[in-house]
Amino acid sequence: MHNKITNWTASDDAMVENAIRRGATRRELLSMMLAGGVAMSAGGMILGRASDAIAATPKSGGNLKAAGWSSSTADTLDPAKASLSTDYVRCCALYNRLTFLDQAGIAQMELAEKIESADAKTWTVKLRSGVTFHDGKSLTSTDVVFSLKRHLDPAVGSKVNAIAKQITDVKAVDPTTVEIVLANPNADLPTILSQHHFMIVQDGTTDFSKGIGTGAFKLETFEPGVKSIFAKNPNYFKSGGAHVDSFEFFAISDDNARVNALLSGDIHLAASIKPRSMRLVESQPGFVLSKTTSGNYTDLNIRLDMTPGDKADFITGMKYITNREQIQKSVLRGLAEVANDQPISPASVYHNAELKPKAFDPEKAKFHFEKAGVLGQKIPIITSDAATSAVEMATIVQQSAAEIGMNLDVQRVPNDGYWSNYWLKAPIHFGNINPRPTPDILFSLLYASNAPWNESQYKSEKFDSMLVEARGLLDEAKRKEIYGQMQVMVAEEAGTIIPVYISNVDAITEKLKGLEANPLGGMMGYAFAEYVWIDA
Amino acid sequence: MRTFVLNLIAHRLLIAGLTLLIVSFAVFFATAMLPGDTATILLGQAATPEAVAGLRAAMHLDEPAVFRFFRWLAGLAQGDLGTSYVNNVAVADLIGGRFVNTMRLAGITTLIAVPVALTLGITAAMFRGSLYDRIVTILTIGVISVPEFMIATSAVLVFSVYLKWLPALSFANEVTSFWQVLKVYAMPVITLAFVVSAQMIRMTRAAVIDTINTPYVEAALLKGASRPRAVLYHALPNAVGPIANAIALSLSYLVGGVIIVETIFNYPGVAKLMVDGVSTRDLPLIQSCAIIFCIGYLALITLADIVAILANPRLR
Amino acid sequence: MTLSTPFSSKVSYSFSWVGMVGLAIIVFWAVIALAAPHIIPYPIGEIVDEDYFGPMSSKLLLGSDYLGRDMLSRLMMGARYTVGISLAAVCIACFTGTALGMAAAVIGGWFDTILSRFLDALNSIPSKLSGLVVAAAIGSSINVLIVMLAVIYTPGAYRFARALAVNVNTMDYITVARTRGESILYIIFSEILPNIIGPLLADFGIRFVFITLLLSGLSFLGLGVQPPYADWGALVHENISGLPFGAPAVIVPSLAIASLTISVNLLIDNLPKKIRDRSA
Amino acid sequence: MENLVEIRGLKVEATTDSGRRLDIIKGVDLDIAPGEIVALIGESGSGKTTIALTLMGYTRTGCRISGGSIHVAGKDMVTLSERQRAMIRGREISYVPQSAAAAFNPTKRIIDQVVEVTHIHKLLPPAEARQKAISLFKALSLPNPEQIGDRYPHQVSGGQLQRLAAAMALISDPKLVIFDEPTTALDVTTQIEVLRAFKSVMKKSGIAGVYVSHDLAVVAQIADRILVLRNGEVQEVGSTETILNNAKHPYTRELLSAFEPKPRGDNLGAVSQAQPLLEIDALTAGYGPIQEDGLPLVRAVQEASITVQKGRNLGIIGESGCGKSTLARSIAGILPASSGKLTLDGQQLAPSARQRSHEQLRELQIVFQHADTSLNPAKSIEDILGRPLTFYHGMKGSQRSARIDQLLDMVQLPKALRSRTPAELSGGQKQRVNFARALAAEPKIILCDEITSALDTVVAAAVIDLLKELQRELALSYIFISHDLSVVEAICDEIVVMYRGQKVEQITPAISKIPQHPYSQLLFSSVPKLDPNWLDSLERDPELVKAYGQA
Repeated sequence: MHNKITNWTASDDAMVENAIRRGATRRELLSMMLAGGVAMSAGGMILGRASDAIAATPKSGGNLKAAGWSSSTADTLDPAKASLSTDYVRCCALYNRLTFLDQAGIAQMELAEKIESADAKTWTVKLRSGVTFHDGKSLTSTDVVFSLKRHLDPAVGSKVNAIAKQITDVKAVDPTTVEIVLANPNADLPTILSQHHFMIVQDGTTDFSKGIGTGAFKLETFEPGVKSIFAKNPNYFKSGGAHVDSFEFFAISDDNARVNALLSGDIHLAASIKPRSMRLVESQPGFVLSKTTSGNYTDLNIRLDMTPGDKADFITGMKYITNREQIQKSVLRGLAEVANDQPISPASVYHNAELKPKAFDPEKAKFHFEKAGVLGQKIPIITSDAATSAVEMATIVQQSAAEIGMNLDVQRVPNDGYWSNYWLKAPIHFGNINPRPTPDILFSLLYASNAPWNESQYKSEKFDSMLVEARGLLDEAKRKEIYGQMQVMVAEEAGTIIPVYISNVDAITEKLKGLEANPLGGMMGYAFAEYVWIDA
Repeated sequence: MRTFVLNLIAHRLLIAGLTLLIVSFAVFFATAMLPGDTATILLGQAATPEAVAGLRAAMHLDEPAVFRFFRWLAGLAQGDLGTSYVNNVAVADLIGGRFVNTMRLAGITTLIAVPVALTLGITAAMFRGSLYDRIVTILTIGVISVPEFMIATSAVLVFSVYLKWLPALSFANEVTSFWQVLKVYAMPVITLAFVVSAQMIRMTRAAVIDTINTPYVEAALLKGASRPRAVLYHALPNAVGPIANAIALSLSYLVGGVIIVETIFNYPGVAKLMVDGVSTRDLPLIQSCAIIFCIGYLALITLADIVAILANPRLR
Repeated sequence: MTLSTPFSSKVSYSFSWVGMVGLAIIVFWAVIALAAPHIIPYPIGEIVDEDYFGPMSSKLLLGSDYLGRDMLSRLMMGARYTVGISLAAVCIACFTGTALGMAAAVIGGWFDTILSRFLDALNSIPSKLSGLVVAAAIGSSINVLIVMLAVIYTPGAYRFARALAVNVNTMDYITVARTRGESILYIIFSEILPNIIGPLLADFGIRFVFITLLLSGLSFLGLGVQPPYADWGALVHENISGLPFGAPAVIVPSLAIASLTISVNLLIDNLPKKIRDRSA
Repeated sequence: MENLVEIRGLKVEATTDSGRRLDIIKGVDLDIAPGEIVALIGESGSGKTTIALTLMGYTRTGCRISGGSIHVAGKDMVTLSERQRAMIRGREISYVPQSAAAAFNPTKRIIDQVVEVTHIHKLLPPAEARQKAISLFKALSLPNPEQIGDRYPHQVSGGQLQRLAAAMALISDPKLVIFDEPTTALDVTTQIEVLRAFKSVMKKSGIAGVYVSHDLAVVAQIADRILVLRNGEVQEVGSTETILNNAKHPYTRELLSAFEPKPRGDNLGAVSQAQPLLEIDALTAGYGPIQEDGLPLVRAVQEASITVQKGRNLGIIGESGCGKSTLARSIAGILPASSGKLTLDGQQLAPSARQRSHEQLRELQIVFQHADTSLNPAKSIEDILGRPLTFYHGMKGSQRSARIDQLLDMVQLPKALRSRTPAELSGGQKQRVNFARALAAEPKIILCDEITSALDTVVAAAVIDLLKELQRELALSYIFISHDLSVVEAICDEIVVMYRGQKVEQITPAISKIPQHPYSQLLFSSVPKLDPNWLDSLERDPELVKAYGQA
């Protein structure tokens, strides 16, 4: 069960979204922003057919059908509230952002023509002209102001309220120009604006069930928890628009059922399948796997402010007893890269390759457990299928620990309510973090002393000041060095064990063309509908 | 005599009403006990204490549970199922279409499963002790001992993935013709029919055997009636009561127990809706779904009682 | 048709071979369940196979599961949970339901009405969904599972026992006991119970099957036994991806469930009969 | 004259629980001439019904015909296929069951069941079949012959139902009708009407009959020939005349002697100063919701006042529905009386048994009609008898065991029975255990509710003798409730006649007080006598029958 119900982690999937597009303009300003992006991933590729896809000519027509893995009555078309992968897919079909991230992780212009700032504090956004909403109304600066200001209103309940707070003022200068003022300089603003939540909606919208946006598809049917049907938007501002005539999207929460639906030809794409289903897909002619290596990871969090996490030796012991190779090989069937307990994956240019993963060493682990005086005690670990592969990881750690006489009591709790009731709260629990476009966002969200999701309650003044320092730095090498040091600090000091970076695997029919690697998320960063075509 | 029967039926309805009241009470307080504060969950990371307090007041969460219960009950009585906490849509709208789906699936399954189960149960009773009877008995136990997700998954693999005869999903394909209805509903219906038939077969067989051993069936045989006639014409009408009860109990499963089938075939029914409700702590939705299941159950049971009353001339 | 012929004093038992086969299978699983921790070839959490859904081999007699763990070990340990939880739950459900059902039949009146309404109400909530709500409310441990399953199946046992007891309650020997001045408890346990124990056992069997199945259904919904342990239903579910390959990991636990439930019912349908050898 | 039925060496075997086979019919020969009525008589279990059913080629579950031949109208029922037998059943041979109430399907209208035979065998078109049924209803003197068939079985009385069952059997103009104790379940006043109806129809149409019964007096009225059966073997065959007057076989004599007038143990003189033991004063009891006057809707017993003297026995007689059983239940406190007073040995009794003291409950015991339902089938005789000993007298261990032996001895049962369960006893043995349980309480008075009606004549007589003997030894009093006058006469000092909930008359046979009330007269005159001409010569006042008869 891969139901990510009320999964706040997933709610930030949007932040890492990028898109691949023909003919996008590049601005000098953006080259400066490269620092905030993520490098082209070596892992991201479409198995066996990447070159074909690039070479092929898109075909028009057909009805695209795809299935995600989670959906509920909480499904929404309000980008500010989007929290599930299915929400992002729908929003990507209906709306556009000011910027988007390309496959190299570089922010590109979408609804904005250019975004400029002299001091990285006051920003001027020049909007593309001739963009119309589905209802015929033209896009103006008031729409942008409305869309951005919504995130600051607590009544809206925006998922990115914490990030949006740095925006102190948004105003329309003229119908195509918007001015954004930040509390402090932040060179990453264009990257931040590429997150799904910052999609542009029409001024004054309160009822989002109509899904009026500027996107490549118009909404036809939207049944929360059931399905959505979209029709190609003939007036899309990008030349050509979508290739398919219509797009139907829904969720099949059962992994097997999702794979079977694909194999039986009912759908073109089954998102995020479990490693154990790969063999079936591979054995069937006409189907392929699309693998995306990104910064997604499931981590074991040991709170430093609670027993037994308050004993540093316990944490060290846990790090040694975690058999990362076995998790990578058996749990994830190779669809993962061994990690070194810090959140910046090799897909990022800021990844510190010097920092080696701790080798599996039961003897050292035993030594540290003994030193912490916990050997033989019954230590509860909360896990749930809500976090990808967390249950399997827990059993592997449990088994290794059992062999040195360490009694880890794995308690699986239901998916439902996991994120609100256990995550961040239990002394030892699992989390699942989706990729973020910049180390700044990752560290701010997860490791700064005041981070909202400080999973292990890691607090370090030195770390906090380094974070602020790096954020303002324009010297790329210096910035990389600081981020490198911060990675070491997290790996050594924080209570989060990140055993592997997990690849996302989408299974698709060979008829579906144009789906390309995206280093930051499956389904082309959830925006695939606009780019793929069906080769009948 | 007529008024007597009407009184009996009125009594049954009264009992059903009373049960429903108890159920609504139980449902309300059971769901109210779910951990996790609704307001906090709804507000998510924007959950400042003031916002939480405000939302709680707006949703009447700050009132004692008893008040909320009566407020809810009064709403129910007026047909107002409340508003979903999660997306501010009237619960009735959320349930509406799903309810039709659930009823359609249940209805089609009933049309298939009941005649098959009755035929098997009655014939097994008719030829009690024969090889046929033994096979039916063993098969029914065999079938109910296979988890339904196993039946469903195997069916999908065979008929959708390998043979490609039937779609793997039940709603993904637009249904326009009768033929398509057959194709789309075939697998969920067969899976469910497997699950609900076994008990019906067992109970029908037992009920008919009970009446076969009566003097009036013997008398019919001694009139020269064939065995099928003795069973169908004489034994069966007297077994209507217990059979109706068994059918009602089995069919009640089709209203709320089909969550696994709904999940595997991605069929948008009420059971899945309720699971959604549990995940999102959408209390009005959970409560309404639970009440719908209870009404379904009580309606079936009461209907079975009434059928039993009407089938018995001594009460008529 | 009774014939009064001279009584033979010898008492014998007849036990059909079908019942014996059922008993043998149950005993087999019970022994496995008891001995499992001592006889499993590998720790059940240990990954022993680089591959997954491995076939049967001399090293792994029943192949490996989706993580490459030994299926034989997992199946043996699973017996503990399937047999143990189901049995405990069915015992509690049948005992409570039967006791209440008999009491309702004997006491009658308001006690009967209120209890019947209450349990009917309980019965009207679909079992898997109430399981989900309970698990969401108080989490799922083995004890919670047992109590939950028991509560879900008590109303059915109650209904059944009550219907039987109501019939027996009209018998003259109950009236005799009442006019003798016997207590309710005596009437319930000494006069009624022995006369309905047969059908109750048959009900017990079918309820056992339902509980086993509900347990597997709950594992589908993510509730159930804590890892690395798993009941058979959970084993089927976690390995169901192996179904297309006919992996033993999914076939074997399915067969195990079927063998247990079928044999319980075979045994109960063919319990040893005490035979006093008399005519007709 | 060619025989209609020729049975030669018939053997029927039954399979026991343990799979052992044994013969229950051990080589029976039987001939029936056309138009002749032959009675099969014997106690329950003698095989009389089994033989009768084999005439239709039918055996009940677990039995099968294992030998011999059964020729009916030239066809051997043994060798025919099931389909061929079905062709004959209902058409050439038909069956009138013991309890028509049970043999009618409760969910079908009577007429549909009566004409079903003609439908099955395609004998008549439906309309004609209906007409024929109605003419049969007339011939069987059923009231409202046109409409009665449109009712459901529960809407007509037992006597009517029994005649309707006969109509069902006769509608196909069969060659042979099997009557299986067709009047046993009826009241005596009703029985006469039914017997008369049967007899006249049979004689008129010249149909042969097999009449199965345990009641010699009834058989004497209708049969040409009698076959006495015991343990699946023919004991004696002869014309009715011969059997009644010149019986050779000891068992037949025993049967006959049960009808002889019993010598009365005259204990009247011994208890000359009559002391009231149980006083029933203006007792009213019934069922249904309580009305404004504080009495129930249906008053089964109204204002009955009866006194039982110490050491003497009171009989309560009346036909079904007269309220005699309700009276017994009220006295025992099972059905609390709505009004009236009960006094036992000077102490007033509470209406409900629950409110009575332990001692009071012990002193008044009740024995029910059906030993089958009165004895818990799951318990051994030892447990059944031991419980009141422990409960009332606190006995345990060897003391209790010794007392159980004593009790078994008292009711003349072998000690070996103590480990058996009721199902392993015969009807008479069960009734003795039932009685012994009441004795175990050491009561002052025992209420006997129809305790002999379910027993065969010979067995019933033995039980009555036992009761008398015990009374002499234990200084007991009985209240003996029955519909059978001969039984009550045999044991009671005084007889109360009840009719429709009311005490009609109290008579004392010992001092030749003869019934005065017209109902009592009707009742007393309806008891069949061993005289074959009794039925034909019996003259009853049609007005009386109309006023009190229930048929």
